[in-house]
Amino acid sequence: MNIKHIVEAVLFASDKPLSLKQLQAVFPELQQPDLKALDAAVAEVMQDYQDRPVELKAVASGYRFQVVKEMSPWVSRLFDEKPPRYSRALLETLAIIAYQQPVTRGEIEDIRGVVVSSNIIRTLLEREWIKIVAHKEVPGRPALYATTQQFLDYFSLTSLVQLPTLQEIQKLNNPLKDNEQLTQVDREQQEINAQPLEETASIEADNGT
Amino acid sequence: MNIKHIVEAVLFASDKPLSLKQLQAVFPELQQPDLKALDAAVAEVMQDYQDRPVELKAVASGYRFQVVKEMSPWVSRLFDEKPPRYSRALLETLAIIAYQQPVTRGEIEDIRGVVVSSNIIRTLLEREWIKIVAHKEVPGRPALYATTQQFLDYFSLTSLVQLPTLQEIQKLNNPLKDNEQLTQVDREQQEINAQPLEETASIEADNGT
Amino acid sequence: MLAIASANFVLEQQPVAPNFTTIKVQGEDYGALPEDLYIPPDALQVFLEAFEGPLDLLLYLIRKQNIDIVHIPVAEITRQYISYIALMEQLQLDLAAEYLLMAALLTEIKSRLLLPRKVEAENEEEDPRAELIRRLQEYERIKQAAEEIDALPRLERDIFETFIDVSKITVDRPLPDVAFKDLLQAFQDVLKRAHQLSHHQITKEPLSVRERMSAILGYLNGLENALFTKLFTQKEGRHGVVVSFLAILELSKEGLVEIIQLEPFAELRVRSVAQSI
Repeated sequence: MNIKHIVEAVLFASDKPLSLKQLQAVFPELQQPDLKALDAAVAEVMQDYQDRPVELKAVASGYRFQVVKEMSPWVSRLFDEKPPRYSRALLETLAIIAYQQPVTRGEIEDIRGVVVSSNIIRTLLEREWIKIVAHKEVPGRPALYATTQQFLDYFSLTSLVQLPTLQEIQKLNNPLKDNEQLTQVDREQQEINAQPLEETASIEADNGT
Repeated sequence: MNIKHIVEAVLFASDKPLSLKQLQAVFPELQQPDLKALDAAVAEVMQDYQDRPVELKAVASGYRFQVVKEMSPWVSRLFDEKPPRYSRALLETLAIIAYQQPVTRGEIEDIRGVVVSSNIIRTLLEREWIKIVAHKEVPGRPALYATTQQFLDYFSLTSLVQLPTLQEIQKLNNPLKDNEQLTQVDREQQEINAQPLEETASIEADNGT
Repeated sequence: MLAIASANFVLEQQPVAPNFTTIKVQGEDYGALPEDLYIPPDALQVFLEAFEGPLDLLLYLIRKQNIDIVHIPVAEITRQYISYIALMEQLQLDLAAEYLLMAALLTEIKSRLLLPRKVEAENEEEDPRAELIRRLQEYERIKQAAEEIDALPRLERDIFETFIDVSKITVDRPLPDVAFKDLLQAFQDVLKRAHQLSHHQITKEPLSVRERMSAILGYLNGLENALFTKLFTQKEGRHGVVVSFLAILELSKEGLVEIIQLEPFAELRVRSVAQSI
C-alpha cells in the first residue's frame, strides 16, 4: 500500500476538492495514515506534477487537480461545442425528485423500474438542481434527495406548489398524441422499449448516417 | 507550443474519451498537427503515466485517462453510492447482443429460453450500451439491437474483438449409436416413469417420511 | 412443433406440505428426490430464483453429474427435472410457463428415444436430442460469456474516470437547457409507466407537503433535535401550519424523523432519524 499512489488516485477520481481528513477516510479504519503522513504524500504528488500541464493545487476546501492556466486556449476550444442535451432518464429522475422528495435513489429506481446511473445523480447535483438533505437510516444509509432553490429559479417557480398536481399532469394533453402516427406494431415496440417516440426516433436517425 | 503537453491537458480536461481527430480539433486551424504527430504524442503521454495510479487508456471511442483498477478499493470508499449492480438476466441479454448482433428480442429469448423483460432492454438502452440499428423485415418488424461504443468504453475495450472468446460448440457426431445406449437401470427407470408422465400425472407430497 | 397439450401435465394442487421427503405420482413412489433437494421449502423460492430459466436449471442438473452436454442421459435428467418442477408446483411457487414447456419437451424427447429404431432407414435418423443439445450448448456459452463480461474491469466499479478542475479555464461551458414542458412530459411518462406496472405507487401528498418535508429535514440537519413548535411559522397562517403538520407526520411515517418527549409533560421535540451528512 503506497500512500502517495492512493492519494494521487483518489484526488483524480474526485470531482471536488478533498481535504486531508477526507483523504484519510478512504483508508480502512485500522490503516489510516495520520494527517502528517498524508500531508507529506500530497506534497510529493504536487512535486511530481510540477512540470506537467495539470497541477495539484491547494484550494479553500482541500486539494484538487486542475489544468494549468497556460493550457486555457486549447482546453477552452474543447468545450467550444453545442450544449449537450439531457437524457430522458435524467429528466425523469429530476421530475421524480421534485414530486416525491425527499427520496432515495433506490426509491427513484423503484418508480422508474430501472437503474438510475450515478452520472445522472452527479449531473443533477453539479447543476445544483438537487441536494442531499439527509441520509436514510436503513442499511447502506442512502442519501435523500430534494430539489433546490436553484431548481425553482431555473424554471421560474417560487415554490413547488406551482408545479401541476399529479391529477393535472395526468390530464395534460399528451403532446405525443398530436403527431402520433404509430402503427400498432410501433406502439407495441414503444411499450417494449418504453422509450418516448422522440428518443426512439433519434436513435434511429443517428444510425441512419 | 508543446503538442504532448496540450494532448495531456486536454485529455485530462475532457469528461469523455477523445479520438485523434477530436484532439486535432483543439488546435487552431492553421496549427493542427497531423494525426501521426498526435498519435506519437499520445504514445509519449501513455509512457509517462506507465507507473502512476492513473493511466491513459485506448478505448473504443478514443483515449481516456482513468484511475487504474488496483486503486479501486480506496477510490470506491470515496463515493457514497455503491456502483450499480447488474443482474444475470441483464448480463446474459447484453452478452447475446454483443456476440450475436444485430439481434431481435425474440432471438435473445430463444437463446435464453425465457422472456426478456422490457426493463432490461430499457436499462441497456438508457445506459446507451445498446441501440436499435434497424428493424427486421419480418412480421411485426422487431427492432434489431446492437452494442454501442459506450458499451465498449464502459468495459475498457477498444473493439468487439477484445470480448472474451466464446466457447466452442461441440458437434454431435452420430451420438445416438455411441452414447445413448441406455443402461439397464436407465431403461427400468424409464419404464416406471414413462407411464404416469404421458398420462395425467398427479403428484402429491407425502408427509410421513 | 411442440404442442403444449401433448404434455398432459396436470398437477393436483395440494396444501403445501411443510415437510416431505418423497413425491408420489398416482400413489406410486415417484423416485427419490434429487439428492440436492434437502432444502427447506421456503428456500426453494430462492433456489428457483437462482436459475435464469429452464435451460439454466437443466444445465445445472447436467453439470452436477459431470456429464458432457452432448451425452445428456435424457431419461435421468427428465426424471430429475420433473421432480423439481413438480415440487415447485406443489409448493405453489410462481413457475414461469417456460419451465412447463421444457418438461413437455423433455418428455417428448424421451418417448421418441424409446421408440424402436428403424435401423434400415435410408436417411440417418436425426437424434431427437439434437435440438435440445444445441440450445443447451448455445445457452451455456452465453452464460459463460456473461460471467466473463461481468468480470471485465468496468467503470464505476473497478476503474474510475478522472476529474480535474477546469472551472478557471472554461470560458463558458454551456449547460443543457431544459424546457419546463419537457420536465412535465417526463413525469407524465413516469406516471403512465408506473400505472402500467402498478407495483410502486407514487405517493400522493400535495407538493407543498413534500416540499416542506425536504425543508424540515434540511432544518434538522446537524441539529440534535428541534422543538416541535419551531417547525411552524406563525406568519404562514393556518394553511402553513397544516402543511408543516402533515409534513412532520409523513416524515415520521416514512421513518425519517422521530417525535420525542424528553420527559413527561415536556415539550414535543422532533429529531431527524436520518443522520446529517
